[in-house]
Amino acid sequence: MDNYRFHFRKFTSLFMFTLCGVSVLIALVPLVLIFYRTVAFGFSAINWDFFTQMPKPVGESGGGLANAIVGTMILVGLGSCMSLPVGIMAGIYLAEYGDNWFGQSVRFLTDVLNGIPSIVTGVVAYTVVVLPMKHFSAYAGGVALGILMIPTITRTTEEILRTVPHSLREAALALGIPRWKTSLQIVLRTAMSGVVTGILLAVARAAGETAPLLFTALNNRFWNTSMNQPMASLTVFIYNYAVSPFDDWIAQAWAGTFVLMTLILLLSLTVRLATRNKFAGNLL
Amino acid sequence: MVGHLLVRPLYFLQIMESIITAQHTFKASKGRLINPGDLIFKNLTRFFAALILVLVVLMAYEMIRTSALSWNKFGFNFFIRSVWDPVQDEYGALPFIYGTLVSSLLSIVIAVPLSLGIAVFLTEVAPRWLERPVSFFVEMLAGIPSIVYGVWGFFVMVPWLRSTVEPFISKHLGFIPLFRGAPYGVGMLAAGIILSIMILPIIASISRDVLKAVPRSQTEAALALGSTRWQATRIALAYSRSGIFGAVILGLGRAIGETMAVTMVIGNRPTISASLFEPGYTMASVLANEFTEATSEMYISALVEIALTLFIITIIINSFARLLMWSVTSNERAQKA
Amino acid sequence: MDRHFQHELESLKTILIKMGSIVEENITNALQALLDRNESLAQKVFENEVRINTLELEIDNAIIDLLALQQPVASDLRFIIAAQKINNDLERIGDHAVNIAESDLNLLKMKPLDTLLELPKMVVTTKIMLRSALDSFILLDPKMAQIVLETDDQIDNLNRSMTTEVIEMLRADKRSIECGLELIRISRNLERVADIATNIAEDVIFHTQARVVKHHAEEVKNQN
Amino acid sequence: MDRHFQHELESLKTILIKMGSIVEENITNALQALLDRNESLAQKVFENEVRINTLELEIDNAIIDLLALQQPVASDLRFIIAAQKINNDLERIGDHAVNIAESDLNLLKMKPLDTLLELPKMVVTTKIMLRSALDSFILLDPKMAQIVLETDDQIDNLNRSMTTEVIEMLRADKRSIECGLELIRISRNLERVADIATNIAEDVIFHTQARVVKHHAEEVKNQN
Amino acid sequence: MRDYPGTRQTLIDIDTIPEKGKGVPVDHNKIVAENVSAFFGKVQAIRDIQISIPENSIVAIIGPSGCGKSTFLRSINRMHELVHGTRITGKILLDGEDVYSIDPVLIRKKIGMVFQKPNPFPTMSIFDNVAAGLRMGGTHDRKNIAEIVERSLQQAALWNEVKDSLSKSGVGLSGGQQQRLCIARALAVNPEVILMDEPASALDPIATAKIEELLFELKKRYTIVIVTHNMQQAARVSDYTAFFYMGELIEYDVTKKIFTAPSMKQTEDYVTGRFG
Amino acid sequence: MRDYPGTRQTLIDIDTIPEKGKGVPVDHNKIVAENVSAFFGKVQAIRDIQISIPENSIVAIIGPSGCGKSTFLRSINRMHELVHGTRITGKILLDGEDVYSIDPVLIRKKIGMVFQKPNPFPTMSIFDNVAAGLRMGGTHDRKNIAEIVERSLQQAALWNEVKDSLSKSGVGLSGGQQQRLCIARALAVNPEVILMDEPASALDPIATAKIEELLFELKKRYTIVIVTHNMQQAARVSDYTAFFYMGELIEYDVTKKIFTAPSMKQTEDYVTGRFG
Ligand SMILES: Nc1ncnc2c1ncn2[C@@H]1O[C@H](COP(=O)(O)OP(=O)(O)OP(=O)(O)O)[C@@H](O)[C@H]1O
Ligand SMILES: Nc1ncnc2c1ncn2[C@@H]1O[C@H](COP(=O)(O)OP(=O)(O)OP(=O)(O)O)[C@@H](O)[C@H]1O
Ligand SMILES: [Mg+2]
Ligand SMILES: [Mg+2]
Ligand SMILES: O=P([O-])([O-])[O-]
Repeated sequence: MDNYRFHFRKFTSLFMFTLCGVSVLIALVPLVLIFYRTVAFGFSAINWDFFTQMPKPVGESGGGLANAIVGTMILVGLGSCMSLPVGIMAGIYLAEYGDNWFGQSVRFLTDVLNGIPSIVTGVVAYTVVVLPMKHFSAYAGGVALGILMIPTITRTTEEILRTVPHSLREAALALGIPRWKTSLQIVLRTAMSGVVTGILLAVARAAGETAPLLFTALNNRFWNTSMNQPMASLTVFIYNYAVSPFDDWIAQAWAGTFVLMTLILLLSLTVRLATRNKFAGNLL
Repeated sequence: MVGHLLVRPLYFLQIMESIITAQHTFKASKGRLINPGDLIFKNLTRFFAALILVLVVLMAYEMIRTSALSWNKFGFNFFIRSVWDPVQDEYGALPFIYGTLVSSLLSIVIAVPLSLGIAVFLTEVAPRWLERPVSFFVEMLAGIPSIVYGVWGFFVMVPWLRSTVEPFISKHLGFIPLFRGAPYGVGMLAAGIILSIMILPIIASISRDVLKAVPRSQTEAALALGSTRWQATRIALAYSRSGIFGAVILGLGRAIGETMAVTMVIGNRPTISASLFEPGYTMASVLANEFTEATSEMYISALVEIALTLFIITIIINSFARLLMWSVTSNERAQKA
Repeated sequence: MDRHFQHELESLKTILIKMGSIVEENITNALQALLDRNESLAQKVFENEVRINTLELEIDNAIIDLLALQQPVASDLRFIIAAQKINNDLERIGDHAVNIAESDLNLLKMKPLDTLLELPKMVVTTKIMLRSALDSFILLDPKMAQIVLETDDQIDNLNRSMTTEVIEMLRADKRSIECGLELIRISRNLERVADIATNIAEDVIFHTQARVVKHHAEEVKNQN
Repeated sequence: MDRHFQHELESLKTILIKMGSIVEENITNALQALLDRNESLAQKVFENEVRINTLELEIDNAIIDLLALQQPVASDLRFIIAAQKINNDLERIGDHAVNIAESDLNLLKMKPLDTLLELPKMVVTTKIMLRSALDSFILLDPKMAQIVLETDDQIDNLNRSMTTEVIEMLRADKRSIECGLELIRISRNLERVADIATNIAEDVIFHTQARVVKHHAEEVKNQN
Repeated sequence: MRDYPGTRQTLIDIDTIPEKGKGVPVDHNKIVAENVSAFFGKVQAIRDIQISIPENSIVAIIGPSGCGKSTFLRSINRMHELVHGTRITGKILLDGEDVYSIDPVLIRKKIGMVFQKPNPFPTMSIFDNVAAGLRMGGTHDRKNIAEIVERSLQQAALWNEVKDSLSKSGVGLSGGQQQRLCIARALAVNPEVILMDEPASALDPIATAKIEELLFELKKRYTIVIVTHNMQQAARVSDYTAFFYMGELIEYDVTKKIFTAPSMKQTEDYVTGRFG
Repeated sequence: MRDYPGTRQTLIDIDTIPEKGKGVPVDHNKIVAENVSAFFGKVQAIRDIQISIPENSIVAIIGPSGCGKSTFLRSINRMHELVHGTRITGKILLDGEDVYSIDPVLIRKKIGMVFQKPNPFPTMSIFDNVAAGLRMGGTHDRKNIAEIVERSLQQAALWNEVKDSLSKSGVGLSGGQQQRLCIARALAVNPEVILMDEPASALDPIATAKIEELLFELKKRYTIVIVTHNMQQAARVSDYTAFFYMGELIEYDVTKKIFTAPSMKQTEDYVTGRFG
């Protein structure tokens, strides 16, 4: 009887762990397929023109998405300008002083903001920027991305600063170092790699966003660096091309996908490797 | 590069420090002395924190203001009507709400067991040489932008569902209403699957982190009692249940708000159907599809009301998660005291 | 909290009391042997001495073990230190009992004495002192110990008059020089026993009141 | 590692050596006073005795503090225990020196003796034993301590023959009974000093070799 | 191997004084390690450990940090092998049977373990904590479980303190109570040997004293091996003490001997604090 | 207030034996606490503490867990107020001046602190760790800093071990070395008082012994207050010992007295382990 129980327990153990292994295999299937498709379809459509040429009108083949690539950079840049100071400073506040009702509220609202679907951010940017200005613009896109990036940066900054042991702060304070210097030169410095990681991941995420740009920065088939004008972005281009009926555009959409993925994966992987997964858990 | 941006504000603060000579001391409210630099720094950061508060309030205000038109006209009926007729300016959001809920629940049902399996595999089974690359791949999944999933789903998964999976399922399980109907490929099932792929890495990697954070002594305690590895794992899972639950809620939030991938595979038809094979529509995808075309004020207002609804759902989910965490931690706190 | 260590202290105390009673018995026997002219009682003293020596070693060992293994402080430490001293003192009293028994044997070889002079008185007083000292240790009663300290003078006086009387006796009767010497030796030994009982009382006071009374330590300190 | 605690042990040792030298000096003086018929030397013994008593208390205190505060173990603990015993022993030797000095004063009141019989020999041997015992403690030399143990028999023999000789002397000359008693007392005291020196040597062996030699403990154990 | 005169009862047992030193003979060596070496990858943590642990005694393992105390302890109940890339050579015999030839799950039932930090299962009540090992082992008879839980808590000297709050969570207890709960949990599966890795180092002196008292009770029924950084603790509680240094067993002897007159210079230096 | 006969030097100082007990008179009470109470919200952690800490001595604070030792220590250099909702009443005088009437930054420069877990700044080299307090205090003269760093490391008995690796990270050191690094770091800003909250409880016996030795050196120049769970440690290192219980100061006396003949029953019970 006991023997039976024992073997049953051993068997259950083995069986459950096997199931876990199977989960991994299942999860890896789409990843492999996506990679395969993107590389197979995207890589073949890529050439130098893709990076340097403007989109060609319907019907003409060739051309590229140079303006979209630049547009994505500008939009993300705009978003960063807006979100970095707010995100980092607020993050410091929450980590260093945030254990009161005000901090709790801000933290809660930051979480809310973090959870808000990106499309809603786009809607807000639309009502706040596009409606009054009466036209789509890079500004609107930048605002949407900025709003999107703020909570990520704030919370990662806070969480990472919190991983700095309290004892380190006390050590600094006990040396007669003022609190603000402690926060900046001990705590922030200790967690700097994590904070930068958080920023880069926020950037990567923003660069991959489509929804908030759909009706803020809209799109633009022409070269444009004016912030006041609609602006192209890689993601919106991919969307538009992908759902189009033209094979040529679909091929370009795959190429764009390939570029986007390479960019973003390189960005986040470098960061992740550099920080050796230390903060990965806090960054999602 | 970006680090540079960081250094600027810090540099500014350093200059500020030299302006404040440390000899001045400020009286805080309680009559105890406080360092002046601290006072300034604290208030400066507090200002930026307040900005976030203002931002959220502003967002809510903007949406409420813009959606007032629609609310005034339809009132609560907006949420239980199935009409969506821009021509007549008649709007009801029920199909979108239904589509959102069904697709995200479906994704949770698929993703949670798989994620937990992965998390357990990574923490308890995988040898180190395997753990690293597998977590790496799982995190890669998380890094892929949703448009990429959309494109892939649109061109690869949907055709496959249409030609292979859905016919197979309806042949064998067709007696269940869920699996009845023509195999369109696009539809709830496609949306659910693509969403589950997207939220899987989130749930899996947070769960893995939470499981990793379980003190070794917990599993060792179980093993030392003569438990099998699986029983010890169950102890670890129980230990980290609130964290895992948080991960699931987070995944749910993501699924509800996910736009592009869903838009590309759900079929975008505002109908309510029992079958998972039928096309549907979600709140996010209706916004993505129709906002640029919205011309009438009422149309925009109705769409903003949908955005507001999403916003409110997000707040509810977050509050719920927070309440849950709070009750867990305060429970522990009470027990410790 | 009821600690294992305390049981060990208790058993240390028990065995010390046991040793005390054997020593007391030896002193009693040594004197009774003389009074009763009973050689076998004197022999018994020698036998017991072996037990006393063994006990002393055991207690010494136990104390070292307690010190090494239990790191006693405060009253526990004072108790152990007091026990160590009392152990040593008891062993010395044992030695004096043997000395007395040796004198007994010598005296028993000679012709009986008509008088033992002050010896019976000294014996009684010494025994009372020793018993009181041990009791004060058992009962942790510093007052009883204080009384022992005060009785010591009586013994000193008895010893002094004993010496004088013996010298007079010797002057009167030359033949009994050895006899006189033995009597003086017994008297001296009893005086030492009383001294040592006083030491024990001092140790009890140290243990119970954390106060050193030896050599009038407090006065010594105050003078300096 | 150089530990503060070790310095404390060192200073304990130093002060013990100091006490040893004062005690030795006292023994020497007590006997020299008799040989030189020098009363002031005898008086000096009484003066030094006060210092010895104070030192004994100090050392006792220091030892209790070390035990309470430093929780010594192994060789440190054995050293402290040995130091405690040696302290006690030295104080007892001091007492014996006082006894001898008292006898000196008594003898100096009488007419000078032609012979001190075995006393000079005893004095020399005792002093060597005491010195060797203390040296063996200083040098941690168990071999030297072993030699002390072996010398004890000589003193016992000397003491025995001394007693016989004094009795003979008393038989010959009735007037010097007090004188004879004092001589015997001095001899006995010297014998005790030698015994105690033997104890010190035993403690040194205990400290250095963790071996108890008192009462032939090892044989006792083996027999049982 | 050396044979030991028996376990320490009280320092002086009046009636047996003359026979002291012979005492109760060692009936049985519960655990015998023969030439045990343990490796972390290429690092050798312990080297050729040779030790016999008598039944119903407390053996303390002392030594400087990193000397392999925990590693040795964990190789006894095969917890060592849970770390990736570890290896063990030599034999560890429990009642003469090599533990490495038996399923580790069974071995760990016979050899319980208590850890440095109290680690009750936080999601379980006090009762369930104690019952956990039984239930996981397949016992589901309620009455039986309730009896065993009560007995284990009593043995761990915790019953009186928790008997009215068995359904409360274990993490609500104080540190010392938590540690006793963990001991009760280990006792519930009826082990023969209990391994303890610095069981009191996270506790304050009062809680520590309680745990130490408990050990004296426990050794009547169990064989206990305890790793401790606190030499005084080793002195107070153990019958035998093993001194490890740089992965080797330098000296193993009756505790009294180790703390009054150790044979090896290194041991002496370590216990007197002259080391390093 | 009681006046104390002076600090313990060695147990026996041959030349001053007759004068023992008088010793060096207390020139100066470095810290005087008058009726200090501290609160966490509504919880009162310490109650009316009245204590005088003589200059250049080591004062140990002992007592059961939660009795307010750390709270008292942290109220001396105003670290207590960093926790939210805390409050302090009464006066703490440093050289006669109320620390609560001075900028806490200045107070903390005068009253250094060393914590339970060694906590070097992980991003800084050994050198920078020691220099941190100076640099952030506004000293930027390189030569000066280098000198102070060397001196502090020497005072902390760490110089010889690290002088060839000053530019390496502090976290690469062993636990004991890290703790001495933290002591050096505290010394570099030239404090007058050093507070230590269980500075050795995370260390093994050898590292602990080194820290204890260090204390004897340090007290020649600094006044040291040390909280410890380890009573033996308090006995070994301190000149005076304060026994706290339930937030109150039960007894404060020369350490020898506390450990050989305490006046209060509670103290006696605590030090002999009869408590609880
Ligand atoms: N997981 C590990 N990987 C590699 N080496 C290890 C590991 N754990 C321990 N070691 C090495 O094995 C040796 C012995 O470690 P062990 O933990 O047994 O020491 P210990 O005596 O228990 O020390 P402590 O008193 O600090 O607990 C150490 O030198 C350590 O460097
Ligand atoms: N942050 C806090 N919030 C509320 N109460 C606290 C806090 N810190 C400590 N206390 C309370 O203050 C009292 C004293 O705590 P303190 O930390 O000073 O004790 P301690 O003597 O240092 O204990 P330990 O030895 O465990 O460090 C405790 O009863 C505790 O409950
Ligand atoms: Mg004898
Ligand atoms: Mg005297
Ligand atoms: O035993 P004593 O030699 O001191 O009488």
